[in-house]
Amino acid sequence: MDWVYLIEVLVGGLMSGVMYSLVAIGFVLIYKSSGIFNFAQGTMLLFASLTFVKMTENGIDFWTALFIAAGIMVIFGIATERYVIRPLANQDLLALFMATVGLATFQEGFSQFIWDSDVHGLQMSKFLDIGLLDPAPIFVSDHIPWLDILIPKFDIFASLVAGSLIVILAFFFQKTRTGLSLRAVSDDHMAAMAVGIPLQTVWAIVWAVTGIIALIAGLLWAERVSVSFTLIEAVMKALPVILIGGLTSIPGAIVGGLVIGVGEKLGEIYLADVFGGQGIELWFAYFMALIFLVFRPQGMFGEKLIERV
Amino acid sequence: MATIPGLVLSNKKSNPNAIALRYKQLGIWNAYTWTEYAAEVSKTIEAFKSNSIGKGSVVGIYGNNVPKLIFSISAIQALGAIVVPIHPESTKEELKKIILSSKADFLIAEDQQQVDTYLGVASECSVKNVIYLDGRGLASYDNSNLTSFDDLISKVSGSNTEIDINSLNDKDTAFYLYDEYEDNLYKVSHEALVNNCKKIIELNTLSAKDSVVSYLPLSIPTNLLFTYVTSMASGMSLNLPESNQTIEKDLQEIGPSILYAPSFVFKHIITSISYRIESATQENYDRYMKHYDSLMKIYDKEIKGETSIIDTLTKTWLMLTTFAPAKNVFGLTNIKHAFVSDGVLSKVNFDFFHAIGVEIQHSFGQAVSCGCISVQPDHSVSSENVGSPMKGTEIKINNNSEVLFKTDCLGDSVSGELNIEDGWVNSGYVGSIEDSGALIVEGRSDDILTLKSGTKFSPEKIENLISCSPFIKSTVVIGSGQDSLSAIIVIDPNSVNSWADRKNIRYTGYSELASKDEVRDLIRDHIKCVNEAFDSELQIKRFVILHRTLIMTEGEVTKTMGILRNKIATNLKDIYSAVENKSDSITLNDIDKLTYQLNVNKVM
Amino acid sequence: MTDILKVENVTLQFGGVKAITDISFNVKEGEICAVIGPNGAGKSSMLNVINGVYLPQIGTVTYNGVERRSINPRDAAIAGMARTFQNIALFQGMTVLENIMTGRNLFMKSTWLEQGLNIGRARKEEQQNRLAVEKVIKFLQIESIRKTPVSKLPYGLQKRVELGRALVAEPKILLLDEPMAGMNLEEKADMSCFILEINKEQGITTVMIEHDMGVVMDISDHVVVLDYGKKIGDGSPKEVMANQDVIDAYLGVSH
Amino acid sequence: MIYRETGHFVTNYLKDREIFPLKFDKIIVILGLLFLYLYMPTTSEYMLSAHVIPILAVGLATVGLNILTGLTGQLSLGTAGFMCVGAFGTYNLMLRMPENLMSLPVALLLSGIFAGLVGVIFGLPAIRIKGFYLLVSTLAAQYFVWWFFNSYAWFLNYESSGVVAIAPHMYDYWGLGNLLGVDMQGYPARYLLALTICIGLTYFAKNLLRSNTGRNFMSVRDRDIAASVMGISVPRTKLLAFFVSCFYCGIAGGIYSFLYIGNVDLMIYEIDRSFTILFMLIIGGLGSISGSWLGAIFVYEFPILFTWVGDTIFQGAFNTAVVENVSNMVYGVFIIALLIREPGGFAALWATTKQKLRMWPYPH
Repeated sequence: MDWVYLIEVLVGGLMSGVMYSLVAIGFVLIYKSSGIFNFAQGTMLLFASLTFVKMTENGIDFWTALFIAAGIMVIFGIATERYVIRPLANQDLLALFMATVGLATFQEGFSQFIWDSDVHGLQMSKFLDIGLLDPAPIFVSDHIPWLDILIPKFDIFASLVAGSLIVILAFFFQKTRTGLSLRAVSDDHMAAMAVGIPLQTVWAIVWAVTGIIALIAGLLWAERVSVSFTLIEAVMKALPVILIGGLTSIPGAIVGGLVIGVGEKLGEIYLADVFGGQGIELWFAYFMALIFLVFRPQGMFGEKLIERV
Repeated sequence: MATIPGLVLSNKKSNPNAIALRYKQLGIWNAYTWTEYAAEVSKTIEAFKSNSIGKGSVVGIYGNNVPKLIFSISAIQALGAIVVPIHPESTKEELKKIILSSKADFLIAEDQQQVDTYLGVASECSVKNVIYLDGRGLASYDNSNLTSFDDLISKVSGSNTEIDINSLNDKDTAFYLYDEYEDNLYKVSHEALVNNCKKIIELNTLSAKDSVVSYLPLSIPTNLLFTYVTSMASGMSLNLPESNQTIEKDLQEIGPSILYAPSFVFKHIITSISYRIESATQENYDRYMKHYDSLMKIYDKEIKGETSIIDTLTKTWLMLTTFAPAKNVFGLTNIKHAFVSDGVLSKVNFDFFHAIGVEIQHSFGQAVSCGCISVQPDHSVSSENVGSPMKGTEIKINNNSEVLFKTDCLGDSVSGELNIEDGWVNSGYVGSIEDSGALIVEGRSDDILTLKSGTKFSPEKIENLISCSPFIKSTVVIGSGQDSLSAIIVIDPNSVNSWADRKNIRYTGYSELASKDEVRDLIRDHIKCVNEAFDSELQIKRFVILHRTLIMTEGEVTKTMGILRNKIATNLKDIYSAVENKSDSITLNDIDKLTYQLNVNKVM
Repeated sequence: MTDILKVENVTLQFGGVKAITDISFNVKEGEICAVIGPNGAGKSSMLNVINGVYLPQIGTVTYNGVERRSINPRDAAIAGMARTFQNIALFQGMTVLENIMTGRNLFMKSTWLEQGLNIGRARKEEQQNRLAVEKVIKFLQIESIRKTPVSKLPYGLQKRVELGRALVAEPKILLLDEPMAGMNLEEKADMSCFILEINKEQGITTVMIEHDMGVVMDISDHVVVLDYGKKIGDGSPKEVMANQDVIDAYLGVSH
Repeated sequence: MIYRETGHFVTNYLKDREIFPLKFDKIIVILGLLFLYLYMPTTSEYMLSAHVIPILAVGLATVGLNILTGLTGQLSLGTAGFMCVGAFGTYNLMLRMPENLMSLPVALLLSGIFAGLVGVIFGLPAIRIKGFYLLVSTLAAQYFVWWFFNSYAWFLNYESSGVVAIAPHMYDYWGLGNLLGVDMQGYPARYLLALTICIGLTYFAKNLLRSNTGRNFMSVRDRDIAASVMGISVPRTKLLAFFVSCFYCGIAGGIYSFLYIGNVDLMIYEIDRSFTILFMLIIGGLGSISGSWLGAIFVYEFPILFTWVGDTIFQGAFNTAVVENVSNMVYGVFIIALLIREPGGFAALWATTKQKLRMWPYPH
């Protein structure tokens, strides 16, 4: 076995894992605060990046476009809480899930209706003068002579963004008042309400924050796979990630993303022949998650559910 | 053969496969044909024979309408014994009174509730044996006097013998019937009862194809006549609901063509309609009210015979869209005759029922007169009278306005003498006779109140008018020996509830609702309205809204919701004395040993 | 009378928290045994151990002479255990009738194919079991609500329906978790009557968790008192009421 | 308003559990059946091929999904995958089995069973995994099945284009067409076969729903612990739900390929279709068989109707992309609005209307 190749694959896997994690974080935020499995996460990515791309295509400069897109996502998040989630507050989680399925469908139609259904490329290097956005990969062997692998610079950039995002979120949760309320809400809705935390405000903030995360993740994904309907498909991959991670845990989302990213690459390379066909990447992540969950039904970092009767 | 068991046999012969009895049990309707009915009766006869019920026995039938009790009636009578129907909710005192004056030696009790009531008075009675139908809860009872009905039946050998009625005479006593107002027991013969019933059947052309629902106990003499005996004498099916809670639904399922009920039941139907409509959307509510008004206008024209084609078409439309479905919900769709006893319906309600095609027919009768001496014909338009005397019956009014009658279907008092004046029986009611010959009954002669000024009047007339509001369940007018009248008002929980919901009035329970100012105003407006129909002296000047309903098991009302004034005056004596003293608030020590604060409200 | 149920040295913990510590008691065939104790005393957990919802770390439960540490709840049902739950666990999407019919599922022998085609055994069973259900409906006097969705019923009636669902399974032993919680006096009286009748007339052993001491004293033959997961009293209602530990636990003497 | 229940009473328990207890309903159903069997086949070929047969196919799949998700509470996004198994199963049975042994109805039945078994395999994790976590299993099914038939060309008879047309002799039904002198490949004949299968399976589902199996399904959905305490085997019930549900989906897939489009095309069974059927289910109402049909009609017909409106009123202003996007928006709005106002979907709206008609003029 060529171990250098293996490392290259591993690094590649880790990098795409980071991309999955970025999407998964948004899922987890909402699930943790309200128990809602937000199926619209993927279309939020599409909507955010499409909005951004269309603005830049129309000559608005990068930062202004980013700012406006973020604003739209915040408004959208708050509106979602107000008009979709709040009226359904007393319904069971399945109904809320279905509502997000409806939201996703709406958003899918809406974003392509007001913009268009074309495929848009996004090259951030056109707007940002950051060395990491240079398409040429980094040759690790230039620095570590025995490690002869290539790392695309963009992957490093994505990891850095993801890393900072996590740091910011961690700070937000640990230090800010809103963050603390959010943690209280996720622990116990009733108790949080009893001590006077405005549940609906907290949810609105969560949806707004999730919108911004969707924008960031959307831009990074768009850079890799272009802005189009395929973004939604790509995001379906985030499902096994958060399920492995355990739905309620942000570290879980990260570790889950890395596991799936690496596992998928390894599977494609070492198992594809066994299955006599290419493209097992299509389903391999789900099988990994499935096998994992059979042994640990609550996911890696999820809380074990003791059913009270 | 004009005996009850004889009718079983003749029905078996003429309609062997027609449905005699239909009852709902365990969620489905079961039925007995007349053949099966007769077989059940003959089995029951054998069972009772083995328990030494025989000629001369007096047997209490104590419970709701369940098939076994229905079969028992004919079985007991076929054995030459006399049946005493007893209301399942009877108080101990009432039960004791009935048992002692009828000298009942057997009791057929429905379940634990009846057995318990009986055991409370058992030591003072000489009942030889109590046969119970439902042994539930009785396993631990140690009383050798208790026998299970099913045990008796199971010991009967399988072979079906024909019911033997050779030893019966038409003139034999069939029932002892209890009159709650008189607190007295009357005996009626097979012949009197059956012939009286045949008059009704003939008058209204009832046949075996009809069906009747009996949901009140047969201890109510009018109910016995109009449902049980009618079914026997005409061969129509008698339908029994599943339980007291399911009556409304069961009535709808059967959709009978004949309905009998005391006036309070029809009042209840009106109240239900009212509170259901109250909780509809404003739009539907308005539409219903509009339809109601046009329907009543057309009905007025119909009475005068002035209807045009447009009216007929409009009425068809109104019926189709609103009132036929409304009848359907209450199971009134197929009703051909609806007999009412124990009071009359107010004009508004009477007209409404007639307008939607439910032929309300007022009737009047007591235990002593086999349940009926007068009944309104089909398509009667007067809501005030109770009909003309039936064939073989004469009615007149004496100097004290009391109703006297003569009938060929007369019973006799068991315990005392009948109140007979020159060959006429005094009914104990006051009333008058219209020019048409129809009788108007105003109230009981015992209830007549005398004001300080010496004016005498029957409070029931005022009470009926006040109670015609859907928000008022019952009314008691008081004022004997005083200069003005007052009323105790009992609000109807259902309709007042939905009215309050509509008005966004918050409350936690019945007594809080009754004490609400808004409710007081509602009642006051209604009383003001009623007052306009009376001279100043007979107007209600003050009223008290009671914090509870009147309780049947405390003897405050009869089984047909008639007011029993004496008991109420005892139970609510604090209200009476407060009214006498003209005080504005009452501290009431109620029968539940709790104290309530009530207000005396003035009608301005 | 023989012991139908023996609980021996049962300890149950969730993570590090001990819900039940070393509890033993016996239930005689045909008796009404009340398990009482303050909130959080481990009463519900005890029932859950008995019919296999929870698996105790230590200890055994002997039921019908078979000793075991754990049982599948389904096997417990087959062996004749039926129960109700503290926070009503009715099937909210079904009517009263359907809920009680589920209690008859062990009596249904027809296959799903027969049921889907509505032929043969399936039709017959549906009728026969409906009859059994209707008898329970009559017994509990809930005829007027048989076609009502349970989610539309008030709390007291839901409790009654849940009892019906357990009863219709024709169990040997009934485990009732706070059958009278949240009821008014009249409903409590009705419920007490039902429980007594079930016990006395159908001979079904009943283990019942109840807070209302009046009810417990009235209808139970045997009382087990738990506090903080430990047994502090066991005996006839009278004996238990005289027990100093029990009095302390109920009056809240600090530990 | 039109319901007259007075005088309707039941005298045994069988009558009490009839699907259509009221005479009025019975008449409507008989008229409906006469319409579907006698009138519908005589309408245009376009009507049958573009509207009715596809609705029958997707509606049946919705009923299948309903059994799993609506009745048993097991969320599934693998519907198209199971349909795919049915379509390929039918094709390969027809292709590879001797002609005198195999006929389309039999092949449909067998491939339905096969799809059911595949469903059971992917349902196995449901024994341990609950709630949203189960999504991963049905997604695995969807993607794996699709990949599988894409990778192994044998199943497509090595057709390089990825689409294989169905040979006319496959509609032969053991020569029944020749015997009756009817063109069995024609749309009326296809329609009648699809209709009969759908009515039969809808009746079957309705029977399940009102029997012990249906109650077991619902008890697992509503409170699985209580279900197991009642003696219901939760794993067995879940697997049975997977089997029955996927059986329906498999047959629906067969109908879609054989009786509707007339070829077997992998692209039809991508995950979008799973979602479309989920929309049908949600809009129609979870747990209601008739609701599934209503939902299927709505979701299928909306884009067609919308295109028609665009063509006739706005002179073809709406291109396919617009139609698709607007349809998606409408589905989304309908789903959310229904969940808020009437969580039971169209079925509940219908039930409420019916109840209103029964109680009219009273509100309750």
